[in-house]
Amino acid sequence: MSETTTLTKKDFKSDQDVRWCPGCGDYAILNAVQATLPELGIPKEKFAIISGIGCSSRFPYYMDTYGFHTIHGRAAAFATGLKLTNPGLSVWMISGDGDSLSIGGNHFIHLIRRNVDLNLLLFNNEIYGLTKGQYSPTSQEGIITKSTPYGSVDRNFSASSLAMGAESSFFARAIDTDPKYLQEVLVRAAAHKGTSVVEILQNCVIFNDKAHGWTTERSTQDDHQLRLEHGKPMIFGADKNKGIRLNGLKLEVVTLGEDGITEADLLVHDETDENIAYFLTKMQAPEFPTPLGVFRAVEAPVYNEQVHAQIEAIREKKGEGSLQKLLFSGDTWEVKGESNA
Amino acid sequence: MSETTTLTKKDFKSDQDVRWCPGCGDYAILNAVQATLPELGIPKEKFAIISGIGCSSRFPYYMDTYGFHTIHGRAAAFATGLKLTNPGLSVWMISGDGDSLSIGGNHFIHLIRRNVDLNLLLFNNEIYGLTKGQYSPTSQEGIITKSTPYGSVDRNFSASSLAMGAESSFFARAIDTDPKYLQEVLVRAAAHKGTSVVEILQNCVIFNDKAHGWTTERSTQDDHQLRLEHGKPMIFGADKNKGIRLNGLKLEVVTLGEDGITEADLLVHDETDENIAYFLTKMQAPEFPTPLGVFRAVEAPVYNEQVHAQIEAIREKKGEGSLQKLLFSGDTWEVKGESNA
Amino acid sequence: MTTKARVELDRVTIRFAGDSGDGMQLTGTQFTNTSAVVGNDLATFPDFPAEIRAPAGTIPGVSSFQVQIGEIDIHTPGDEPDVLVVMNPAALKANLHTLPKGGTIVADISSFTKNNLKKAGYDSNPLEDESLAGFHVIEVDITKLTLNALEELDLDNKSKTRCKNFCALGMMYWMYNRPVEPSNEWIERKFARKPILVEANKLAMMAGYNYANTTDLIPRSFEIKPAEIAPGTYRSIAGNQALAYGLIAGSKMAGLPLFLGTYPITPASDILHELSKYKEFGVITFQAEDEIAAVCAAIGSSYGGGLAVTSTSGPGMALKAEAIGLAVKTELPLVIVNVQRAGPSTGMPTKTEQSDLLQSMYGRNGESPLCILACSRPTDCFDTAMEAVRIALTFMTPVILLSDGYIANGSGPWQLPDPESFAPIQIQRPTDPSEFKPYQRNEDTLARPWAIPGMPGFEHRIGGLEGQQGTGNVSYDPLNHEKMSHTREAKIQGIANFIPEQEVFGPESGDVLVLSWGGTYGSVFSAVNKAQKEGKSVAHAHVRYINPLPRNLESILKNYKRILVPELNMGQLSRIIQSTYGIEVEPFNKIQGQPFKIRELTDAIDALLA
Amino acid sequence: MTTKARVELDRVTIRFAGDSGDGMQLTGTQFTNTSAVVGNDLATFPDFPAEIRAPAGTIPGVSSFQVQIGEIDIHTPGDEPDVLVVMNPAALKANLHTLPKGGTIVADISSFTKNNLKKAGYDSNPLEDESLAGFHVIEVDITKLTLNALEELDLDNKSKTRCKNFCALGMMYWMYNRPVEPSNEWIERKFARKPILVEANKLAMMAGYNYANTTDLIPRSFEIKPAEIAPGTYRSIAGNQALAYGLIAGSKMAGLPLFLGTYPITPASDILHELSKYKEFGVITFQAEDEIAAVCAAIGSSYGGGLAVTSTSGPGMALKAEAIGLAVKTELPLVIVNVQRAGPSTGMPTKTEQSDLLQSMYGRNGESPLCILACSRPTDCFDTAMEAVRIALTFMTPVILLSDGYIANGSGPWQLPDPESFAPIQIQRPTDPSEFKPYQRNEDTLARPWAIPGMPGFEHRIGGLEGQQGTGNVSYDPLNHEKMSHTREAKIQGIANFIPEQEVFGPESGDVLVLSWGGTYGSVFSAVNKAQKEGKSVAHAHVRYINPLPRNLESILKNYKRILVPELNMGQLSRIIQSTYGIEVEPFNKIQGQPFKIRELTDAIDALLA
Ligand SMILES: Cc1ncc(C[n+]2csc(CCOP(=O)(O)OP(=O)(O)O)c2C)c(N)n1
Ligand SMILES: Cc1ncc(C[n+]2csc(CCOP(=O)(O)OP(=O)(O)O)c2C)c(N)n1
Ligand code: SF4
Ligand code: SF4
Ligand SMILES: [Mg+2]
Ligand SMILES: [Mg+2]
Repeated sequence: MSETTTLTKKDFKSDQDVRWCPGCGDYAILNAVQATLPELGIPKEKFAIISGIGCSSRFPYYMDTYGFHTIHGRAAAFATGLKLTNPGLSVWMISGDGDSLSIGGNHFIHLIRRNVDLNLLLFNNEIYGLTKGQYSPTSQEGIITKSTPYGSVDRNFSASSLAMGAESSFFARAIDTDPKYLQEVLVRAAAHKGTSVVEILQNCVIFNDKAHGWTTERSTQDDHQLRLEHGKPMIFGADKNKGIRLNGLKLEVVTLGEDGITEADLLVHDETDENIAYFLTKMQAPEFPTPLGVFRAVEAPVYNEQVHAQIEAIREKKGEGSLQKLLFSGDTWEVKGESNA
Repeated sequence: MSETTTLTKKDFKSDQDVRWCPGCGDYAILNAVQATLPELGIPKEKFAIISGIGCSSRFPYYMDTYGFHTIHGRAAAFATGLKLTNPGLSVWMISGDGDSLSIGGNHFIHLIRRNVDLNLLLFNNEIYGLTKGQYSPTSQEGIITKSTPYGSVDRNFSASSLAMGAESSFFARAIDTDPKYLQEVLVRAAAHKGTSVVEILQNCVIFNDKAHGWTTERSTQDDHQLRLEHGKPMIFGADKNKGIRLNGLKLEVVTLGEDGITEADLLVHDETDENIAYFLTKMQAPEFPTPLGVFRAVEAPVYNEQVHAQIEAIREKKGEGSLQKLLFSGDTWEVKGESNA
Repeated sequence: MTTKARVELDRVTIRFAGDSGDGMQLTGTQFTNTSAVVGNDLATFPDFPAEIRAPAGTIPGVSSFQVQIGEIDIHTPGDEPDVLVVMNPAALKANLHTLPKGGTIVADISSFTKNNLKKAGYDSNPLEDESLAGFHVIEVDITKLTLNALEELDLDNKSKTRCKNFCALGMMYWMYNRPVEPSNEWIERKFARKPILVEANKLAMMAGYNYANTTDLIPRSFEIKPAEIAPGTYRSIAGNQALAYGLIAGSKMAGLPLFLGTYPITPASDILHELSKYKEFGVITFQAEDEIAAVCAAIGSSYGGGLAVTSTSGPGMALKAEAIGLAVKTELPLVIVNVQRAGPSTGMPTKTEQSDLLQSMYGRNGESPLCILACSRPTDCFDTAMEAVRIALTFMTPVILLSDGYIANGSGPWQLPDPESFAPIQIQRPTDPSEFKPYQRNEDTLARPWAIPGMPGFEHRIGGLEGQQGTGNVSYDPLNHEKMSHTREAKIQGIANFIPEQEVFGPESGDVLVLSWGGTYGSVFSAVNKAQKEGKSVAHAHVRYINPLPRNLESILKNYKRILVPELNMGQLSRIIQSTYGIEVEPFNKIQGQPFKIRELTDAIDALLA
Repeated sequence: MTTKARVELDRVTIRFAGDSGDGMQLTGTQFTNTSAVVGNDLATFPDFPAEIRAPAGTIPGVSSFQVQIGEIDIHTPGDEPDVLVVMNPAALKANLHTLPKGGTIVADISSFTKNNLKKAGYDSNPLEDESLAGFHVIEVDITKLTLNALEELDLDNKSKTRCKNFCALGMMYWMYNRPVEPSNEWIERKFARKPILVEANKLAMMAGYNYANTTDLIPRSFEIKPAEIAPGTYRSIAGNQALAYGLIAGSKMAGLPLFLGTYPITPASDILHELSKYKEFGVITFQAEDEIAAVCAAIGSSYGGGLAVTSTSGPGMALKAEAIGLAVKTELPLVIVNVQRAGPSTGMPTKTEQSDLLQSMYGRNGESPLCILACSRPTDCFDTAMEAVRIALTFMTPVILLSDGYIANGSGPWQLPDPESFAPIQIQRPTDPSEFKPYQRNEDTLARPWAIPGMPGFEHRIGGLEGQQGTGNVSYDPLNHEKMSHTREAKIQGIANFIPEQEVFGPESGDVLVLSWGGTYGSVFSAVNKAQKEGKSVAHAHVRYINPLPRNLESILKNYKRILVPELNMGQLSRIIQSTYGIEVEPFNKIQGQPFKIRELTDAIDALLA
């Protein structure tokens, strides 16, 4: 499609001025998406960006594509209906940790269960930004927020673990501080058939600054991030000398060279192995580095394809439906003209 | 509490006649619960049974305890508010696969995340019974139901996998066809501090008969059920000669004796190992037997306890709140009596 | 064939009652269809127990089916049966109060065992004590009759006994002089795969037929001549099915794929069941995880260019409120079907009511106007559903389509329309990208243009925040908000210029106008009809369009001394009329989960006239 | 100290406007509190931008705070400012239209840079072109003033510049002759941990104060004498905070632990923030996963014996509808707070409106009556919240408590009540298990007894299905349903016998009665007051109780020729009045997300009188 190959980042910028707090991680993500979409070889009019409510969900207004800023927590359902009706679209869902994991948790797991073919960008800043700073289901326990002046006593859970529980066919994690890497991940997500969940660790400078600092802090990031590569052993660290080893049913961090440990001993990442992805979701700082990249990318039946395949199969058999046939089906009877006096 | 030790099954039967279809698995479950509660040494008035909507959710009407038949999918939220306000109660939540995994999915995962101290009995008949037979999120793909005359194309998910995704502290599975075993599991659930999820494979004779037939069929049940025992190797089969072995990150069924396999090679069940529980959720028929019993029982912070501990700590420090102090706090000023002419 | 006397009737009402397991719904349906085939007019009322199948033999387990057939126009299933067929004591106990003295009872005595009597709460056998004095009781051992008839067949007794409902049906066929052929054919189709059951049910039916013919218990048979019905092809159809057909027809006429986002709920589920059968029409039925996802998916479909529908009942309607508000603000076409049931809360799911009207009008945050239509009869569900589709697409608005459990499950003969006669439904697609603004309205309809994802050059954003006139860009400007609020309201009220004027049945002015809506049509029409025949000055206006109301309604209302507004709620249309026109009306409310009886309405009318 | 002239005023309105980052809300609050301390009556109106902080210097980023102070009674923040303090061009552009000709503008010229002018959309500098002709402009380089004053301090420039709002505050203090001490004390408390900031802000404030005193730009200062205020202890309080206090007081008086089940939403979140601070009162604040869980948890708490509250705004209210219906059916006490905002759908979250009244009345499936109260002023939120608790517990019913963004964020001086004077709230606990029936009602209130889990011998079941009178057992009996429906309605309407009669301000009969509700109290009262002073025959009735309405309201309405009903919606109370009493009223509606100006109301009154 010639017109698409000529698309540039600029083509995806809308005329609305971007309104996030200065320093918000959302800016970098917006940039990364605007830089990625032109690369996908998809005509601009085929992109639809569906969001819920939250700072992150203002996203569609800044994209010069079709966009729908819906209601809080329900974007997954809107996107599902849209994709089912208009399967030719490239659907991108934008949501926050509150939007998708709190009020939208049910739609989140059912979207993943059905494996609808779309890309879900989950902006996880571990806080409710738009409502000015209450804790979210991903906020650290003990966190002091507007609604927890004495510290939260709510156990948090993780998007990755929940997604695996719903049998996610594609899950990846990226960070707002590394847009290049984010773009790579976005390209992978776009390529995957099914629901591609991309958790983006995003910084809310105003209400939860540095929530991901341990992972993103420049000086220590190499030691605190594990960049996953399919088919490669899990190695990380500034000196590339740390690795992840499987010991029975437990993971552990080991140092290459120390007591004879070699790359051969390390766990090799396999995106197609659902169990490895599960273990990645259990890697918690500070014991483990934060895994980034594609946790899992497996083939699974795609809901919207199945729905249309079934319709097509039946049309094959029965032919296009006819109103005449429909109405006159079942037990009918004739009433003759002449009266029955 | 002397009066409680004298409680009998009969004390828990209400005066309402039980109204389920003849042959419904719910009868056996009702019986098991009525047989279990008197054993727990808890005064009758301290039991509260909270249900959603569904055939299974009619349960409270048949128990001569406090009971609340609420609305569809929300029982977990009602039960949470009840337990927070009235922590001395023994709260039992009754729900169906539609009630807790479809409309109630969000409350299900957040209940488990918070780890509220209550027992959730999930009647999984893989169908919407009360509305006369539409498929549910646990129904087998391809199933023909009122709403899927051509077969369902909806990917299903499992209560166990979802519960693990939400980091369940206690998950067990039982079947309506073995009430004795169900009672044992119920006692374990009651003993656990936190949210105890008990998935009960229940038969809907009318709309999804024998959905669990593969597991429950008398003639083959020994070969198709794995009864979990903490600290014991995973052995099953009519001749007790089959077992589960861990091979790298994969489970496999092996036969004791064959090519030198002994009990020592088998995976030993450990309720306190969260990873084993994960693998159990992945065991699917017909390749694997259906695991029954306690998948996981781990200690985790209990939400209602944390909430009250925080309140108590603050009361310790500040003393019981005083209205006088509250109103007169902040910047106040006096307006004197005499006019200012 | 028969030697007995035959009496002519202009109408008769029969109620079949038995245990949920006895197949009374089927029996009633068979009698209904056969009567339709012989040309009677008719109306039916299936009355289910609460959802769950209660223990056999108990009162809550009783299921009944009432049908009125006639040579004259029939608009209701009849206030009360002339004949009550009961298959067990519980059925008798649960239904006797509906039978007037002098009525006929046909009872299967074999089921009147000690045990069954006890389950039904009888201390003594009503067939033996005096309690049925004043009724004409026909005692038949239907079970024995059936078993004898099937003696030869190699079939277990249980299966044989299951045929007894056809035995009862056979008796009724003889009593009311109906042919057995239609049911024979149905049996053959139904059990095509089990020939033995074909034979069994046919034999059972004939056994009943012949027994009725020969026994002295039944002295005479009755004749109900065909009614004066417009010539044409007919079928009998239930409201939910007709509604589903109307949606399919609407999608055909608009040339848009039909998308149903729904979650099962009594009594709306049949719409899902029905639509899921028609994949050859490209219908997508999405059984969502809950009602919120259902309506949101539908709105997503609408945004994507589909003909979007969501169906539910009261409690589900409440859950959809927030999302419907978004459809109002974004002005996307959407049909929201609410098959009403008795509330509040879970209420009585299997019982009918009209108590969600004000929820439909006002059950959203903010000023959130939309269009509301109501179906009046099972067959009218087809037309009104098509009309809802037309309005939603023409005016780019959500439309709430109100039905109720009574017409949803009830059925009537439907004169099949000619699909060729359906008018196509126009869509407003913008054509010139350079001119395009998402909220640039059509001057007549005030509808905004419908550009859908995939159309090059029309990329735009919409959402739930207030938007600027024309562009739709987010705007907090105070005057813009006021302007948009008034425009949204004006668009809905403007629909009144495009819909037919309200029709009145009866005198153009007079003492009483009965103003009704929804599923009460049949009983109200019959009551007014009766009053008119008695020379009373009474007219009837039945509104299909509730928001906006027909443009001529106010002037109509002013032509009568009193306005009677009968509703199966506590006076919801009455409130709307009073607050809209400042005209005083006389509410007549019934809130029992049951339809109006004609007599109740007749009394109310007479009370006003007195 | 000053040598300049001092002019006496009876009232003045000042609007502080600047970038969200400029701390205008703080500045306004300081000026307010200090004015309160010197004994003025006052009212405030904070006007926030949309939720997200917009780019610095842009119009959407402008935040303003208006306060009216006076020697006379003050009931509103003033229609328009006398003085407009602007910290940047955007603030000027966004607020100039509110300033009448002749008004005073105080502008920080240092911020009028090319760049900032562009961001604000100015082509030329309004301070230099003619566009401010007719205004009295005071140009001050507040930034420079501040920096100079803080020269000595070892603090980065950014932090120094941040003190400029206190410099502006200082100028206003001098102009209106207020003491600086209260703010000094506040600064000391606030920055106790950062002494350098204490010094910086104090210095900045004094710099402004002295500059105003010395510069010729400001020729005179003004004096506003203390108002005639009832003696007592006062504090200034915002509506949401007062509402939270009222709930705590209610829980104390009832002796029940307070449970708040909620989910954050603008503009209701502050109720959660406030209540989460008071754990020493045993308050449990449950931030649920969504609004549905929030209200359900609250109902669960109520079932368990807690004083249950759920708080939200419009969209969240829609989500709670189904569960509220369950509370209605099960007759459990529950307070539902809806801090209204502009709709429909997401609407304008930070703007005020009164458009959820009909949703409160009818936004549930089935006939689902409950009690509705509305707060009239920030301080009234305390009393009305306590009243809501009393009614919920006395009548075993959900109570919807309506507030709005205007009074929720606005504040006023509150004469602190004596907690000793609060009446205890009685709970209906059954005492005799053998007599106990869950739906056995109290003859006066029709309330059912409240037995809670843990009470031996009172074990019982409740639920959403229709229940039998007395026992509450599930019942599908038609007449029982009718009876229960009427009883539920009668219970709510019966509350009218227990609440005070409606009071009227002004003549008992006359030409016009202005009937208002909710947050419009201040403006309506002031407008009526003005009309009365002008000798017009106008009275004011402001209803706190909307369902049921006060028992004497109908007769009151009949005493006036015309009824004016001003509302910040499209006429919702008007509809209720017309449909309830059949009395015609004159709706006066504004739907701009902004409160009424007194003048708008005055004009409306005069139009009716003309
Ligand atoms: C039904 C409803 N409930 C609550 C809100 C208020 N609200 C808007 S966004 C939001 C949460 C925002 O947090 P998140 O989803 O993490 O997005 P973020 O702002 O952090 O990007 C809330 C509670 C709403 N708009 N609608
Ligand atoms: C809000 C709402 N939506 C839908 C329904 C209809 N409904 C009642 S129970 C049910 C599902 C029942 O299935 P399940 O939870 O598995 O319970 P079961 O009957 O199988 O025991 C549905 C859809 C309802 N009562 N309320
Ligand atoms: S509040 Fe936080 S998340 Fe929202 S825009 Fe500001 S920085 Fe970003
Ligand atoms: S429908 Fe199924 S689940 Fe419901 S009562 Fe009958 S058998 Fe049990
Ligand atoms: Mg967030
Ligand atoms: Mg089920």
